[in-house]
Amino acid sequence: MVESKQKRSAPAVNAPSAEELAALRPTLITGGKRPGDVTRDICEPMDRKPTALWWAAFSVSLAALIAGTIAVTYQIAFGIGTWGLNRTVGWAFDITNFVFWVGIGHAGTLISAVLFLFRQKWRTSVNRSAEAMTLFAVMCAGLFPVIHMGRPWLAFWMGPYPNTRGSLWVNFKSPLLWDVFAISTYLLISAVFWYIGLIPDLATIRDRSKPGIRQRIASIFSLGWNGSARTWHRYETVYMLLAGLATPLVFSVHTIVSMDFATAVIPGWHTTIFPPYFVAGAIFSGLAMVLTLMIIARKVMQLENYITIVHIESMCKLMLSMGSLVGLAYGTEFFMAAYSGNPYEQFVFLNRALGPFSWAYWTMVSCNVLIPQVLWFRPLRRNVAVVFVICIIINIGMWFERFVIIVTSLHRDFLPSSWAHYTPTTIEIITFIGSFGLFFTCFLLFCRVAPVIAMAEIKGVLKNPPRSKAPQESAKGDAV
Amino acid sequence: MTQLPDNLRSGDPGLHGPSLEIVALDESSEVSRRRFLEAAGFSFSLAALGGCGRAPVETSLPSPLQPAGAIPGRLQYYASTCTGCPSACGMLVGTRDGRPLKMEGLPGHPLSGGGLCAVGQALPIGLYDSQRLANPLQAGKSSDWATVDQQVVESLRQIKEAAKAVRLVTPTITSPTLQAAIDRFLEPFADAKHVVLDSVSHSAILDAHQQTHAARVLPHYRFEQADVIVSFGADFLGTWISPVEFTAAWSSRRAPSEASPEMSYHVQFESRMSLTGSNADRRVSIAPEEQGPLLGSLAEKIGELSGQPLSEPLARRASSDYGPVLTDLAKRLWDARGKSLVVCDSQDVGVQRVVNLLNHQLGNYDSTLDLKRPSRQRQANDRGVEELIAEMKGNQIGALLVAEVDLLHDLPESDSLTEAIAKIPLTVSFATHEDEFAAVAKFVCPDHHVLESWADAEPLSGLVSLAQPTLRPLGKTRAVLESLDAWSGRPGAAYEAVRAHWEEVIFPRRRADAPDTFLAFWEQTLHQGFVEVESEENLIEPFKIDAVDTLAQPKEAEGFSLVLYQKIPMPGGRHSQNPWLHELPDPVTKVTWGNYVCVSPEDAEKRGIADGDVVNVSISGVESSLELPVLVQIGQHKDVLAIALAYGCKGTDRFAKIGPQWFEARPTVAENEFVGKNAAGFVEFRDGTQQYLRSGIKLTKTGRKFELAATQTYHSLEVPKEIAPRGGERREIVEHTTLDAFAKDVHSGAAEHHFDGETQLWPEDHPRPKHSWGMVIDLNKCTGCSACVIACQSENNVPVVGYDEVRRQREMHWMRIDRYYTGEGEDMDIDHQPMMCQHCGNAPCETVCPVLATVHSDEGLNEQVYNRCVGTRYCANNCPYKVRRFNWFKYPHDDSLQNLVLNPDVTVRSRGVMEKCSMCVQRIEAGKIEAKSHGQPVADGAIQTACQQSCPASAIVFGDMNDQGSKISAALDNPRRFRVLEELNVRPSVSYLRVVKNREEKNNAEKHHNRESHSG
Amino acid sequence: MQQRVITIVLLIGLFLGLALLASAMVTWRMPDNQQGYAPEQPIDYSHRLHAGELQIDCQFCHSSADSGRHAGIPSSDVCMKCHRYVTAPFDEMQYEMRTAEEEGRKPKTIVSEKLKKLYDSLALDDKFQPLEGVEPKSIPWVRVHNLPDYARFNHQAHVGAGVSCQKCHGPVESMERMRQHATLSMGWCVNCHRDATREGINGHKVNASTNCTVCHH
Amino acid sequence: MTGPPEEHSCLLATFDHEEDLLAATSEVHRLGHPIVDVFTPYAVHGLDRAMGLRPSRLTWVCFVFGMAGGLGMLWFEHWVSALAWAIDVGGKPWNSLPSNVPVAFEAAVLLAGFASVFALFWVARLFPGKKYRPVIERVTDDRFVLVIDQADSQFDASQAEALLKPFNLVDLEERVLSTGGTS
Repeated sequence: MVESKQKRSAPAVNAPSAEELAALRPTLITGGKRPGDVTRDICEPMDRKPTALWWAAFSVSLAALIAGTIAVTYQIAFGIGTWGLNRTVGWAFDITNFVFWVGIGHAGTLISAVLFLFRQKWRTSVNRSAEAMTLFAVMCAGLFPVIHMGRPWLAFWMGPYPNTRGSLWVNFKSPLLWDVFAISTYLLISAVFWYIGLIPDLATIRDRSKPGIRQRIASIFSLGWNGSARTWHRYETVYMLLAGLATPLVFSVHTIVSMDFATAVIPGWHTTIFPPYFVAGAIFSGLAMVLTLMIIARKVMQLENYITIVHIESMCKLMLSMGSLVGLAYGTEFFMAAYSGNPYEQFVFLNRALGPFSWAYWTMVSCNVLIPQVLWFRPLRRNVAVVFVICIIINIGMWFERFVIIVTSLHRDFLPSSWAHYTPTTIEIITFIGSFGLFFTCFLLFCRVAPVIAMAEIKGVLKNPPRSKAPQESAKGDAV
Repeated sequence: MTQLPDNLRSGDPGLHGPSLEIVALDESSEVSRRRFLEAAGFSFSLAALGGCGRAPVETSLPSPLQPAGAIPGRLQYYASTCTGCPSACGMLVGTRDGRPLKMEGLPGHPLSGGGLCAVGQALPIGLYDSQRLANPLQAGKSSDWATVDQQVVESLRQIKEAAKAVRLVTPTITSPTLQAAIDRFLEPFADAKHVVLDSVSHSAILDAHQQTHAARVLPHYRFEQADVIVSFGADFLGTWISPVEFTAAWSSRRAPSEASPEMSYHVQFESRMSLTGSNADRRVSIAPEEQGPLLGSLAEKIGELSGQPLSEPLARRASSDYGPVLTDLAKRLWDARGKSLVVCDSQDVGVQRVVNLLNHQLGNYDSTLDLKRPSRQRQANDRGVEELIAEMKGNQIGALLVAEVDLLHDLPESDSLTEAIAKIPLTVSFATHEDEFAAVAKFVCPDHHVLESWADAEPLSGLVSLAQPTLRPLGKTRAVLESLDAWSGRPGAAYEAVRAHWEEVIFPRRRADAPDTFLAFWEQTLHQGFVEVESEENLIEPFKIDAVDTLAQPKEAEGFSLVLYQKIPMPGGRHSQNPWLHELPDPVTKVTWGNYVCVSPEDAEKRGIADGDVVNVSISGVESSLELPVLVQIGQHKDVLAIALAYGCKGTDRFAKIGPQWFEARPTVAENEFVGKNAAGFVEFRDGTQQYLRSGIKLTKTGRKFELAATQTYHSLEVPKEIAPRGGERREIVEHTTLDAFAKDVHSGAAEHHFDGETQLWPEDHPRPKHSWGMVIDLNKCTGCSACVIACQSENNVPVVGYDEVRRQREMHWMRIDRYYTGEGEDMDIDHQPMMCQHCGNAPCETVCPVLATVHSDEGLNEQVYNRCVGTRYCANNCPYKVRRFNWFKYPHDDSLQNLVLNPDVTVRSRGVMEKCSMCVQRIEAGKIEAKSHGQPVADGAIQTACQQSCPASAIVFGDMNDQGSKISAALDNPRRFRVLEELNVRPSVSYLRVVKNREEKNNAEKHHNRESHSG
Repeated sequence: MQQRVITIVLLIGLFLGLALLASAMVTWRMPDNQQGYAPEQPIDYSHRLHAGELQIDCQFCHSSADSGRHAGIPSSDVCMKCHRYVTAPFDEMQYEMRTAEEEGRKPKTIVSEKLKKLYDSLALDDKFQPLEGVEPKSIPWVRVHNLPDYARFNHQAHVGAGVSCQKCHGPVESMERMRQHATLSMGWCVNCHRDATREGINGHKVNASTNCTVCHH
Repeated sequence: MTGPPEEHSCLLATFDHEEDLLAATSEVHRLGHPIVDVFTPYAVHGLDRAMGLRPSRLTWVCFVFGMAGGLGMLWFEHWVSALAWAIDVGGKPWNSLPSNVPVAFEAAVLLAGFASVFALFWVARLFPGKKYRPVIERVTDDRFVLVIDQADSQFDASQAEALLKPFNLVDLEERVLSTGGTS
């Protein structure tokens, strides 16, 4: 054995040695899986009939989706007046949800792209579903800017297209327009990224499933993938390019979203800290959401061997750091206000902490800054149940962060005569719930029809398997 | 409508008036506008259909006979007289294509001087009211004039034979012609009386003058000549007698300049917070029963100063803590003797006699109070009313005719009266809507709307004005004048009657310089709207001191005292059908839609009541009780309640569904209720006058809540104490100074900003080659009367949104008036700040609009393009002044008659678009085109915005800031000028002039200290 | 072989399809573009005859074009200025004259069908005296140029600036029935404003603003 | 497909460990035997080096289109807001560069991303409905196949077996392939 190895390694000058390879492979996938097992384990859930749990989850989210649809229809039929907004508070639930969902959408690309660039192999177990989540989250996000318009049927005016108005284009100075471009670009690139990653796995499905509708679909979308090394070579290049593009994109998108506020004159909005603050927040909430979903997924689909405690822990670490960043931002805001000597600025922040919406503010602080601190403790962050709860809490907290930023800044701005209060209407709340319906409906369907884990990538990071004693036999054994 | 309207026959300027065909033209286009706006919503789906979409076929109906000189689509103005109330201000009626659209003040009118109040501005919506009675009613069923006349005449004849009593009840009649007609009508009857009943009576003033000057007249108050004004509860800037005139006069003395840093000194003693009080230099909150004593002591002090002390004290001593105030005031009054004025709203004749005494001591008669040429704007005689009630209860009346006033609504004990009325053989109502009396009257002979009929007025002895119709009556209505003449056997058109009366009575009284043929005289008057003639002799005897005697000691009663007052937007039941007025925020409380109980903060705290708690107000003994929501009113004296009259009128339940209807919307009017509650039940007759002040009132909580629809929910420039940043406790949105400080330094009171406007981040590459429109508002003149709000609403098609939307802070008024109470007690600054789009040069709203729906014109206007707007509301969020208004719903435009009130020059905004003050850009464009087609530059003042035109105080200056000679350029150089939130460098085109209060500097000092710490 | 046939067939099909699409595109218009709209009118009044042949000035009938927002659709009594005398087409009247002369009688007034409608609208009898108790009625002309309600056009401004009627209304003098000549799209207005400001209108300088609120308020 | 498919008789060597494949490939490559292609279920690191593939030129596509997108959009924004119809928006400069950056950036990313992906599809001949025959069972599952062009290389199956045996050769098969069919 030993000498044979030397014999081989000697001539193979430009091939990496087994040691090198081994060095590249920390134990990520437990249970001594082999590529064949990977294929089986991950494709199985799709072959099986959906579990009762899946059905339960699906019907709940579908119900929510339907309710939301009804709410939105009603709102579009009657007018934005069916929301609790007023002359002073022109945005509340709508844009809060928008920013919330965009934020969630960030972890996906972050995990698949940024971690890819940083050669974080553990990403392979989570990136597929993270990307899917991104897509669905951005869909939900995109919904709100459209329905929050007074005349949504004219949304297409946001696009710069030649027209008979002589010719009137769009206002490239408006952050809202930047949003339009940012969000749509983000959605498209993420979708492409996700699909590219999916092609080899679709090929696998195509080859292992017996003739039928699924095979046909798989073979259409796998574009005739045949695993040729030349293709793999180019594929890898493009995948890296996309990762390289997506990374700045992730940051740009939330930076631009934050500019919706940062470029405004309203105290509490008009601040330069917003871009980093929002990006950190977005990643924070995104990770929390990914983790939430992953924890559910590994339970429901018995993927404990692929999504191990290692994954959960490393994500917890990321979350902790992001959470602390966000906390720092909260502090900085107050410092800047105090230091600026601008009474309006100062008032806004005092009003946040002590005014009519203080309850929201303190919910936000405790959910995002205080509670996540428990992740400092190893046993806790390796305890799935605890992590799950914390993730939920963080999601709540991050929603409130956006709510606080938007509503408390607006409801008491410069002229006291215009100060007003805000309370959501039924329609608004149902619409919000509906967006969750949309999200989970999509995600659950995704779990059924596509491999939730990137098989081709997992196989690439499998621990070096124990060398089989008699290759011929195993060969015979295999060649049946 | 078969015969041509009078004015078409008569060959005078009225000729350019109406022709329903033309109206029909615009109606059709209105309809199509609505249709379009609906269609607009689906333009997207329409686009799918490609080019095949055709606009709805529109027909244009030119009038078959071209009215001479009428130019289609052009606004034409007719001088007329507003008869919305007996003040009879001058009015310009703007008509377009035969539709009266816009009421404006008549420039140069001796009384109103170019201003017009909110009520006058709101006349058009009342004209196009589909629920106005369209034909006479007989026993509640619609009938026709012939039968009604025949029967009325018949029963009158019987009454005449039976020598039964005939009573004609009207409010103050300023129209000489109508007065003559009334006399003619009553003359043949043995026992006939004309009873004058004002919804809020000023009988006591007239009675007092009868006793002190032997003439029952109402003096003509000359506020413009008064250096010191002392008002005891008289809300002369809001509702008292002739508010527009008084506002103009008062504000003419409120403009201190560098050259002459002088202004009048105005003290207000009152127990509730009135608009006048909120504008006073010094406002003293007093218990109502203190009024007499205070006047008494003041008279004594003046007596001492004048060297003729009064023989015996007129009243019990006023409580000692008013001592210093009175001494100071007495001195000031005495120093300004002959140029001071004391007015009082009391309905106690004794008190009014003391007021007369004071004015006599100060020698104000013939200077600031004119008895030679008295006012005729209020002539109510409450004794007459009291007798009438007695007669009604005693069934001694044969015929009761009621015009322009709702007897049953405005008088107490309406139930017993209703029974009494049922027994009267002939009851005739001239109401335009089925009010409470009309409901029980045998005949209802609906009167014309003001804009439909000929009339005249003599508000001031010797000042007569004409009111001309501007369109053919929309329904089969008839002027009261015509009805009375018809029944007294001289049927004829009102036009003929007026003209005849003028020829016989007015023309002979003409002045020397007047034209000497009647036709010329008539035409001239018709053209300018009014004419000054010799006033009738009325013999006034010198002041009789012995008429003044000691005031009766008011009996001490348990519980609260109640002040009944008029809300400025609702001066009488006549206007209760007017949605614009209902939605006009009260200038003081900012509450719309209905009345409420004003409670002082002390009492509220003591009894744990908060805004919106429904309480039961009852008076011991009398069964009358009311359930109304509470409004805690800063500045109201403790143990005082105040409720507005003229609410709870029959028929106002029509407004139940006026707002948008969706599942969480609350109705504007609750099930089988009306807008507000009628408080007339608390009115009481005492010593021959109607008392609007009651004592011994009980207040009990019901535990229920009713959210008041207020347009302002935070009332101070000081942010809440507990969250106030150091130095930022008070916001310098409105700048103040005092006269002393101003005299020393004209720039005193200027807020210190950390920013110099010179350094700019961006290059100045946006020139204003042609014009640069701007506005300056003098906060020292502005009283907050809110006439501008309605002017704007009428000009710019601002929709009425109803109680629920206002409650949700979604009122649509483009122009709002912010009202702030800042500080405590007598040092409290009460500010009224008109706030509309500031047309910022660096407009934050423009930058953020993704679709270029709001951009800047090269004339400095912030343009809002409705048809481009997609409704992201980003602009509204980013507006520091929060002046943008969003169309949350499709506000109802389904009443095709009501739609005639819409201004065709202004787009009716569809659902989901943003709107805001456009600085009346339609007027600017029209003005520019007019000037251009005459080849001349736009003259300063040729273009006026709606708010500016209507402002009784002429506090608003609008013009071209590029034009160095213009009024606005002068105003911009005024040292008092400041801009709101200047430190944001948004560079508003709207500036304000600092408030100058005529008081000691002390409370200014501590304000300064504030600013130091804020800037430091 | 068969392959090739199929390909050819497909190509031909594609070509035809494209051709059809192209032809469709020609007739396709933007939504709300009413260009060429020529509705039937209650009286088929001929601008060709009046404005073209008889060379009546536009403002003789559309009198407020230079003084008001609307050019104004003439009242029936404006028509009567001429049609009190001209009651039928010229040649018909000529013919009547001649025949009357030959027969040595007074020519009787012949009234054409079109003008009958006019007289009816004014409630006139055959002696052109107003009929008792009949109200004159408007003639329900159908609007040809419909601007959306959020767009304002002021004739006074344009006529005053020297813009010829034909610039917007096209060769009216040659139209038998009135037809919408221009697209009346915003681009059409704006571009004209730009050109006018740049080049002036027949010689003299004008200032045709492109501010939004010039038309939208 | 480039040109008419030409017949090749090839040797298909199957492995089930990527190390073996890597070693074998680099050995074959070293000996200069023409490698038609290698088929793997996942991206095997170092395989490109082992096969001696040149780095892909797709990066250039990405760069060029990215620049085009960014600069193009910058110019468009300038044209729209300063040239085509200059409208005063909040008193800002007619063409304010800072506010044009975000959209330009997004455009760059969008174009670059799509360009490189479609370029990949083009050069790798990936398109929906492509006819496809798996070179062997489980090549997309867990098998690695090294395809050597037998015609051009001077050894037969037995020699090849001898050469590849040490690399835990699972199976060796001779097959006639048509280039393009598999590429």
